[in-house]
Amino acid sequence: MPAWLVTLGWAVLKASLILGFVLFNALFLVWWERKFAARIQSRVGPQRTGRPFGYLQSMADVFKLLSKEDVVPARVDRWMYVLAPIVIFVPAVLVYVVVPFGPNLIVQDLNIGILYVAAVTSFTMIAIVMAGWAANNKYSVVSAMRAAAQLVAYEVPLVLAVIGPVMLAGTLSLQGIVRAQEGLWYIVVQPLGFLVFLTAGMAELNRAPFDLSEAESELVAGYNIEYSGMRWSFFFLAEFSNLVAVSAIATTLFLGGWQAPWFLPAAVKGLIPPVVWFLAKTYFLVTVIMWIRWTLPRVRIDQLLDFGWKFLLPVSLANIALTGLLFPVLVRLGWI
Amino acid sequence: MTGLQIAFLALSAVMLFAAWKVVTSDIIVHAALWMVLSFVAVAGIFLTLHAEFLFAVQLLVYAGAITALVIFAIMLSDIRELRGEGEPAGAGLGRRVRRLVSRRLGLAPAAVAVGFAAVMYSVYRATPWPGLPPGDPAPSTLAIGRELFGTYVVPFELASIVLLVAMVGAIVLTLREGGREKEEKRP
Amino acid sequence: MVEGDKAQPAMNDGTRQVLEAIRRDHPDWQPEVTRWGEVQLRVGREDLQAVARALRDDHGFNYCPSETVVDYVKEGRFELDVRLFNLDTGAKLVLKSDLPRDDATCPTLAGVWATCKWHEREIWDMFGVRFEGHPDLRRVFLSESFQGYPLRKDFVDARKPRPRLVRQR
Amino acid sequence: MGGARTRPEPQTGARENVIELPVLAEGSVEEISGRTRQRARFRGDFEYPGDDFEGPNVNRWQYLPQTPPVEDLLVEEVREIEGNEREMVMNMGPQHPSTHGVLRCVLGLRGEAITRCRPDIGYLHRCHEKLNELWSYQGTIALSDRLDYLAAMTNELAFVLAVEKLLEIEPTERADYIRVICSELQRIASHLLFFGTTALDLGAVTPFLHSFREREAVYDVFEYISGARLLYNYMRFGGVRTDFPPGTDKKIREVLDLLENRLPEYHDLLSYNPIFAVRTQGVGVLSRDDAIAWGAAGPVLRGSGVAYDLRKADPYSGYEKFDFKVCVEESGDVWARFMVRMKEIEESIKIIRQALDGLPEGDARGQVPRFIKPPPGEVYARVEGPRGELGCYVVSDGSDKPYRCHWRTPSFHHVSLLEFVPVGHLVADVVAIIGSMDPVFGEVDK
Repeated sequence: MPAWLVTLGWAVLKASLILGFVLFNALFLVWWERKFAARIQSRVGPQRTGRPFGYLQSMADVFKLLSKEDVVPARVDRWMYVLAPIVIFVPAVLVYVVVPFGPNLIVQDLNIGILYVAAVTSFTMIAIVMAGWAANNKYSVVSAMRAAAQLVAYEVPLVLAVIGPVMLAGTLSLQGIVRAQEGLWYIVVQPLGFLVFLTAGMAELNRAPFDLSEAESELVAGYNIEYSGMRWSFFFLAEFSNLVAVSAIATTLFLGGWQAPWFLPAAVKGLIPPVVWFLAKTYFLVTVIMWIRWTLPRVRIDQLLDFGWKFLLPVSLANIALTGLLFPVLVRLGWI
Repeated sequence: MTGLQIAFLALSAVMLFAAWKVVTSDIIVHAALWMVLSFVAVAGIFLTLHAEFLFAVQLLVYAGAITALVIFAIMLSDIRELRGEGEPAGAGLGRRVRRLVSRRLGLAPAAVAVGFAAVMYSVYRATPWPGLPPGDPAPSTLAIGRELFGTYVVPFELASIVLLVAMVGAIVLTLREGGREKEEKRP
Repeated sequence: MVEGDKAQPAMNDGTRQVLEAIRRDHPDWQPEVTRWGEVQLRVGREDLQAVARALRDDHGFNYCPSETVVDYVKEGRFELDVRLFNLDTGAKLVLKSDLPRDDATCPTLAGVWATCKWHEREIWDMFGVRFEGHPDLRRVFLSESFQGYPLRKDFVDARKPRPRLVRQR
Repeated sequence: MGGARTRPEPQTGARENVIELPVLAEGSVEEISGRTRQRARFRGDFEYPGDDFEGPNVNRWQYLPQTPPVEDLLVEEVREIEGNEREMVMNMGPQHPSTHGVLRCVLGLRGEAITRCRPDIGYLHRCHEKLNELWSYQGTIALSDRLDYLAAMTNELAFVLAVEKLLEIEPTERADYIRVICSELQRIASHLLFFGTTALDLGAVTPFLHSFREREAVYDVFEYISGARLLYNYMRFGGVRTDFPPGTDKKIREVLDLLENRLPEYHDLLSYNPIFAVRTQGVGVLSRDDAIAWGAAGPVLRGSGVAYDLRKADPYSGYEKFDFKVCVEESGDVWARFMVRMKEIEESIKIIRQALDGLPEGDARGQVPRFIKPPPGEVYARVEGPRGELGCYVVSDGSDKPYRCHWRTPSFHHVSLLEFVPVGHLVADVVAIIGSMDPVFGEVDK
């Protein structure tokens, strides 16, 4: 077998694994979010389809979406309308290329890993603007502009918050950052960075309280207002995929990735495989983000931008300065 | 012809086509999105040259941030221009031809483009390009960091200061008298 | 609140004082007291704005809860009915004015109480009383293409009844 | 121009009940009739009853000759203002999740800032006052439920009080107490809904569902008392339809205890949340003078610092016997209106407890003639509904139907406030402002 065929085969296998993960993930998270939100709101949530816990509800939704008529409204910008769901979905999947699920469970450990993540996720904004503009609807245009302003405002603190772990680990590779946290998770020395990252990440995800671009009470549904059926579900899929991606990156950078907690004895560490640690931490963060979403009201767009530019940005810069000052101390203490 | 060469040619073709569409699109938002495609193709070329850092930065800065700014500029500008009013009437090929020979939309930009190409070509001819040894290049991120904060730290910092001054100036210029009325009322 | 003794209608202090003040200051206004203790002031429509302004400025009737019209079709008149209230003393007053049906116009009170702007839009919509000087006299509930004024007693809906849902072969 | 345009005879001859298009007055009707015809053809085999419907806004832009020109804002896409600046015109509603029913707000936008706002109502117009003239007095009680369907008890009470004045009858003392209890329970239910929808408008879904949970408990009580959950038809002239069934006292007290436990939770969850505070404080400020001049009432007026409550200012049904506060906030913003309502829930609980403690024995039904024929006369009765002063003006001509019945509905005037309150705010604030006015379109559109 020629070498290129082997490479291609591996690539296809890995790609389908990622895609499978993303799809299964979305199915699970839809169910989980509905049940979780229901419990918060003193309801029971879905329970009919797949008794007694409604675990087949997402499957039913998928079939419903698949069987829906594909409606393209009359006066949309057709090409952009059709392309936008794909453009939003592709980066959502591509992020997973560099996510280290385990010591060997990674598609490609790029040496610019974290930079790659930032670069790929910035495409989400373009997709949202495409969708909002193509729909030929005033609400969706307003929503798209909100999304663009929001992503520009929060991309900066997000990337700056990442710099802390990168400085401590001395590498951009995600696998390298995880390995560097063997002795101590970075959340201990980077609490500020973690909070900034999570906040900015929630804003990037358009999750409440930062879900300005899909504020259903103001903009009805936001940029995806004219979409329905499978096209709409691509936005949904991308949203949940990004949710897990942000949580996974946060886990990687601050919670030690697939590493077991450093304070556990080695015998205990060996019991649970790394990938379980990784997924447990990731879904814990996902649940925290959901919890916040179902608790807080939504901020207003000017407050959102003020918060991003006037609070998160200085804080993340301060965090970098602090990390630089603390770096020699930490080295001397032997913590890193 | 190696795979890398094929990739380079394909990406170049995409980039040139996208650039062509940027200048010929009827709808300015389409032009902006074609520009994104062109940026992405450039990033791909960086990747074929093993410049991963530049690849990521190209995507992050150009395809992400610059595009957002361009889209903001479009949205803030006059809606009648967005609809293509004030351009040669008609449709299809005739309109395109008329546009190419019009002074404002065709000839002047073409002259500028030719002039720019000539300058670039002469620069290209005049520069003594260092020959890089083939093989796997050193990790580019590290090298760029060393160069930026070592050899060229003074120009780098100067550039930062100039940019900072420009930013402050822009904010001062756009700041309206007294800010928004509503904000003053806020407790 | 209805007093058994009709000769002594329930009336709060504020209303009593206003009644005295009106009788003292404006002998020509002739307020009446109804059996529910309401003070009614009937004025000609040409005096309406002046009286309203005097009531607001001199007697403190700053609040206008209701303004409406009754169609007395047999007598050929509309009766404008404006309810007034003084938020500080609790005084109540009713301002009445007769408008002939064949010339259904009336000076607007929107300049006196801003809330009359929408009251009068409603009256225009339902009764077709045109308020002179109203800043924005549009129909408020019905479509601009609707013909007629439905709360007039002689209103007949000229539209055809809707056909039934019929399946055709 | 003009003239009757009738529909051409169909070619196939298959449709004999094709309707003629409505004939408008002078002016171009061609466009609309053409479209109607197309739609009819598209629908194929069916003739729908709506095909000739000239409802609101089918052709807003065609004016009758006697109508003054409507502001262009209602139809334009983009309009020029002061030189080079332009504003975008955005239709908010009538189908919009946050307009509380069928309000259409035409917003002029510069970016996201509101330059003008025109509320456009009438989408739920049901000829309420016309129906009042056609129905008997007893029937009108049931009809008045439909006015403000979230406060049916107080609607009925206003009408019943008015007719009692006309008939010169007094309700029994027990009936008065029952009416007070029902009105206050209704106020609690309505304010709970307000709490939920305000939270929902500001993007918080959870408080909405929590408040609905408690609202259901209140509605259970209503169901127990009157047999209905939303539209009760419970008040009668001279009393109420039926006395409290046994065990009502305990049920109501349970609900009140529950509410007193849960209200602090509401405040923890929403009222004192910093995001909620920045979203509401200083937003949609309605000055004291504007509130009075524009006829605002109830919590909206009290939120602007006017201590005006009909239960104190012009007591009815024996409210003077109870000890409660008039809740007032000075700042006049969304926050103030919100807090007034939240405090009123607590005051209502106090009133109900007092009323339950002092509930006198006796008959809850009054002695009234079988056929209600009030003597000629006119009367204006008003009650303090959850949304403010609800007035009912009844003119009797001695027959068994009202000659004229006018409803002074508070929401109507609160909607009129939207002409100027949102200007200068952002789109997101409009939602909060509409929510803080708490309009119910049953009573706005009548």
